[in-house]
Amino acid sequence: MGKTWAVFFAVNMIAMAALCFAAPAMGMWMPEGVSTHAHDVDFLFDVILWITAFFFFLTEAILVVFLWKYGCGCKEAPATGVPGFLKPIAPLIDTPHKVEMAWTIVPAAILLYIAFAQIGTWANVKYQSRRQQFLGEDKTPVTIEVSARQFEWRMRYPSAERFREWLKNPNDSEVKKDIDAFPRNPHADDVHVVNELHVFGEPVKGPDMDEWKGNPVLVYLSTRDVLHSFNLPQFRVKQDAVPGKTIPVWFVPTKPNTVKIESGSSTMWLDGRRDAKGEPDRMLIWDIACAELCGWGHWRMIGRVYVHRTQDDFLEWLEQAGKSEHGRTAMTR
Amino acid sequence: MIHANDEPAVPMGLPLPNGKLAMWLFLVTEIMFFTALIGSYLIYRNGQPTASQPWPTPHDVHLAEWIGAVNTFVLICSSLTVVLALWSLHVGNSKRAVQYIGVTLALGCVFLVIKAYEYQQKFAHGILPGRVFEKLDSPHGYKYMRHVQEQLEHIEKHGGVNDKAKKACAELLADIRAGKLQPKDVNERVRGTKSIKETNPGKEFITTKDSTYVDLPERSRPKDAPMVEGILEMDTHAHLSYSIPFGNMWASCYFAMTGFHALHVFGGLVVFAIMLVMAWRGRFGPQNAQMVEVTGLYWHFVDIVWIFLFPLLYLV
Amino acid sequence: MSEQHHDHSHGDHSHSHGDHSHGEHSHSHGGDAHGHADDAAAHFRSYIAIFIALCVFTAISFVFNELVRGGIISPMTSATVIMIVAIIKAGCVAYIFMHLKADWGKVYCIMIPVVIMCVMMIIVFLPDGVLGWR
Amino acid sequence: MSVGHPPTTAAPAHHEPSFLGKYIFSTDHKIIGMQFLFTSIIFLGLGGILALLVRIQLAWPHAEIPILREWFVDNGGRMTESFYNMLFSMHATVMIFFVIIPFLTGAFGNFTIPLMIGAPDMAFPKLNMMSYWFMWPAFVLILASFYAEGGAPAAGWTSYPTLSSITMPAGEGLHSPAAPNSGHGQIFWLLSLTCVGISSMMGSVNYITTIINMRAPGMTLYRMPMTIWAMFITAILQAFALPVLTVALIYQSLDKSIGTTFFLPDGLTFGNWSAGPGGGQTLLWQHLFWFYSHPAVYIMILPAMGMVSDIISTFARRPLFGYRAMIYSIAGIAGLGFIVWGHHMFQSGMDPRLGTGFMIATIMIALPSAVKVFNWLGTVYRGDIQFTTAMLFALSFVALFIIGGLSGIFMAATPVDIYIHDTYFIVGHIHYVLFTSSLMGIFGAIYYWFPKMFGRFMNEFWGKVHFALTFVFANGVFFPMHILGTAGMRRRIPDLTATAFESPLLTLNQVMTISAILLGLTQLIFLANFLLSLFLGKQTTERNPWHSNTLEWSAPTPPPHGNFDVPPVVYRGPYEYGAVPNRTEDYLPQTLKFDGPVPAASGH
Repeated sequence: MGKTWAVFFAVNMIAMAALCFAAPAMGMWMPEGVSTHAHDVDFLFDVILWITAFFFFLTEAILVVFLWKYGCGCKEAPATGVPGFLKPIAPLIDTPHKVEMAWTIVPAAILLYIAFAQIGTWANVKYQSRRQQFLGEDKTPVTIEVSARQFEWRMRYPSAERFREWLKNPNDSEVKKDIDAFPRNPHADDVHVVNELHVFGEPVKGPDMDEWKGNPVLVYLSTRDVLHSFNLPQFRVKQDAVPGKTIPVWFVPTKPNTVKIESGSSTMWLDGRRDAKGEPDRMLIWDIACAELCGWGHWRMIGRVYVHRTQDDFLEWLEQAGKSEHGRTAMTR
Repeated sequence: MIHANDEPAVPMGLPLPNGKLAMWLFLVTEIMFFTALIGSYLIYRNGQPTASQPWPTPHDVHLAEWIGAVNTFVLICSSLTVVLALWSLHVGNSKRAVQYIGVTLALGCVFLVIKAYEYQQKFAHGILPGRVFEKLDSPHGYKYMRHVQEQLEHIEKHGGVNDKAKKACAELLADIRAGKLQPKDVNERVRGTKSIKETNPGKEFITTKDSTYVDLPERSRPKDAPMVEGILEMDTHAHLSYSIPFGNMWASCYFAMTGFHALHVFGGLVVFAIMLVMAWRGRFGPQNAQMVEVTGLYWHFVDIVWIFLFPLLYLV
Repeated sequence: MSEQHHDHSHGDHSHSHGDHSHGEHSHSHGGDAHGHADDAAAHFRSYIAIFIALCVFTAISFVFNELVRGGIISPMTSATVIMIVAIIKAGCVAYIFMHLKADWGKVYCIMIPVVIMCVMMIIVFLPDGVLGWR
Repeated sequence: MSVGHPPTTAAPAHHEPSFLGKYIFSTDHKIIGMQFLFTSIIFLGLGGILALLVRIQLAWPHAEIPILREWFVDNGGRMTESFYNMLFSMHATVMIFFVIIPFLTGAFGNFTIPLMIGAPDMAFPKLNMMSYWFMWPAFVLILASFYAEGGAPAAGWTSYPTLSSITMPAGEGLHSPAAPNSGHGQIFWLLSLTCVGISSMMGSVNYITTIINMRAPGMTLYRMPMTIWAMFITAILQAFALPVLTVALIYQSLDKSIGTTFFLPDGLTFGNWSAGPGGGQTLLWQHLFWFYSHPAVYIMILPAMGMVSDIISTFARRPLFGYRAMIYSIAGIAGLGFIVWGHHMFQSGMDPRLGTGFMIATIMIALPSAVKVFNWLGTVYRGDIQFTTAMLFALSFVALFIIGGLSGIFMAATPVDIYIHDTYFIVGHIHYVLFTSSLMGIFGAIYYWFPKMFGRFMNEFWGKVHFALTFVFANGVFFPMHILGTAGMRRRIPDLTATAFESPLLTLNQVMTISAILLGLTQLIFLANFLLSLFLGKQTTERNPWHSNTLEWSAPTPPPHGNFDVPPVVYRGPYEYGAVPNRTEDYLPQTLKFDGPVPAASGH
């Protein structure tokens, strides 16, 4: 009887572990991270995953072995001459303190390691004081005010002209002040877009191959009605938009997903593509999926992130968006 | 291996009667309850208000400090009488104890009556959650102006202010009807700028030629703007609304905190009334000492809550 | 402990305590009959003393508040004094009126956590309300 | 000075109460416990049905559901999003406030506390009755909310403002511009939870007083069974945390009804409608709510831990390993539990520096949980495990709590939480803790104490069938949730085909839903077994069928009003199982006066 149940527990546990191992192969795992801090987040996830997996196997194995060994029907001969299935107290129990100390201190050390390993990454992406340093002092971030509402994301960009000015003098204190004041200081020529987050990067020549470097992005996040959550899974970015507050969010993309396609007189920017000719790639479609329940339309409050390959592409898009009608820049839907 | 035998059957538990222990535990939950009330009040008060848009002062919201102080005194007295009631029972004087309980009940009622008077003042001035005018930019400002216009028309028809104020009211009404005024101007002429210094101690003042006033956004004006004598400064009893930044939040907190405190006072009074009924029927004596003690614990706690509410709402 | 052997069909807790002439004195030091009168008088005096102290403290906080209006002290000073006075008043009421003087040894294990919890809760709330993003 | 008296020997005589007095308005803790038990089982059914509807919608988002089709004619026969939001909101509310908490503290707290400490009843039997009857307004209100205009609340069980609390200006009704369900139904919800809170508060004060002051002679604190320790600490958690939730609930009710703005900031705009002046703080609701609801998570697991400790020790025939360590770890979980609420709010806009502090505290709370797991394993070591149904459920608690505990570490880590916050990972985690741990513990406790409660056994064969199927299907539903979360699937969405990263997960969702339906059907076995055993089960012939040490087994079966025919006196700790010379049984009841060496006192 005992052995049956031991096997029952073991089979279930193994099945679950197997599912964990099989899931990545079936394409059900974290999507590729495409921001500079995504690697850190994924690394910490993996650290915790391996540590917890180890303890999962350890404890479940111990449980199964004990069930196998000490289940009824497999009892040892009584050693003390008392009747029944009685047997003497295990020597281990006589000195439980040592065991207990061990299994308190070892997990404590591991847990403290886990806790302190997290702080750096967390500070980089959330602490106000780290923002400049993390994004690069001499870079002009793409500054966007994202205002959430039921059930869409409204983005406000500086005009192409203003943004060009910023790009020219990234270290100028006036520019820095202007960027800081962006959410409180709307201009008439600001560019308004719905559900589209356009950012950019620039190809650079690396030491041995061509690389692509993203330009930092600074999002001022607010909402005018209920809680929403600005969730870019591929970028490992998530931040609730809180009524009454404007919360800065920042990240640096590491991969472009948008190509410029000129067909006749019109220019289009399509996401989900590696190059102008290639087929669309689902892995390159990056959604902004609201992650905080915000009402009946919560599930379909979805935007897209467009990472332009070059600064010029982006500026051209920005110019055109500034000219075109409100919210009509989306080329992909 | 230990030998765990031959232990005498010792009585277990704390040397506290169940009722008293349970009351202390209940007070723990009450402490957490009022901590949440007071804690959130502190956050509202210190969170959003800024130097330019401060939390209302007692004067802004028609709150008289001395009334709060009197109420504090009343509750302290009742705390003393209830502990003396218990003391009287211990020294065997049940009759005296009943008298003390009667006094406690009376003092509690006095507290509630004073509280009710205060509430009535708030109702009369419309300082109620969700009904205070805060913002004067449109569209709230125009709502405010319309509201004042209605109030002025009421005054025009039924009077209710002194002569000096009546003239100012008529002028203001005429100006509003003529469409000459912005909501901010209306607010200034209702509220005035003279008394602001007195009622905003410690705030930054901008001194002008003939007056000083605190720089509040609703009242922020050029530095050389002339002083305005408001209608409310001419007649403090005029029923005219004015803008109170964070007035709604203040009213929400005030009514929530004092309301729940008053409910607790009322609960205590019910128990005291029951005791008096018991005494009247001749069923009250030294055997009720624990009842008095437990109720007393509760009553003192209610007193302690007020000891914190008074400075937080009226003084600081 | 005596409760379980009482008939709890009249389960009112105020009755449940057996020996009234002794048990109710849990707030007094000795609890025994001797020195009863002295004890009682001492208690009476302490109650009156605390009452007077409370009145004085109330007056102090009121006066400090008025001093601010007169511009004699800063609002910060007065707020600090007033809050300290409030805490002292609460302490007086709890210590003497609520007999914590005698019962502290029995209820401290409830009271200390709750006080810690109160202070901690407010402190932890503050950064969000006060220092957070506007 | 001392209020303790030596016990009198004669139990007081009781007149036999009428049926109404005995079963409806009973002040007997056992009857009140059973009242909680039955209502919890009914609500378990309701919550389960809601959950199945959620699962069906998730697996086949575009299908017309046979029965519901008639309700949604306007929507082309498909479930509306508002209805879906209502389903999961009410599923969580019902399961947490009307199933798990009443099961643990209501049913088993009431039944076990006086029996296991050797008291004739609770300290305040009438208060105890009130605490059950205060649940009834809550029951009525929560059920009424389904029929309220706009439907039951759909803002999640967390009911975050402003979605939940915005209404039209004061005096213009309760309609919410944010969501149709956030009007009248939300008010019912708030009032209902307030009633639950009052009930729980009465209960907790009563429990603490009873455990402190009503223990049988000799029952020192360190001789109390783990169940009692867990109930004790749970009651303390409730006493500390509940008032804070009550304040939050009252504030939100006022926001909705009379126009206060505690949780409503300035400048809210819904469509073309702009709300009046605010000044409140949205995040404060989350702080107040989680200040209660995080400890509530422990309220929902600690009693189960205590009961499982008792069951494992009994059926492993071994002293509970590290008895004191178990107590300290429960106390540690409770203490730390009060400073970790912020981990629900890492991405909420809370000051991130607070997040760091909360993270460290949260990760450290895994430590006492780990100690408990190791101690259970140590208890099984060298035991003589009897695989009764109760024991199987208890063992599955241990096996699956490990998963729930370990998955918690992911969310506790702030950067990792950025990714998995509000995904199915957290859904998987909470179901591992609440279903496969708490509910498994509850099932175990039902099978364990059923003979004492009703004088009959539950059917062991069908019990084991119930266990095996529950175990398999529960894992089949809840384990894949971790995978879904890792793939980024958001929680609280009715349709996952809207985004590129979620749509490939549909197949797995369908597998889970089938598993969930089977899990639901499995519970019918339990229901049948429970109801039939009430009347047809094998009768217990002895007081102590499991050969257990704790006091309740020394009372008659079922225990009469007043519980014990002989007032018990306690001579030893509760876990002295094992070989004893000169004794033919391998257990030493707490009431047994026994000369000679006894098994190692647990945890010394």
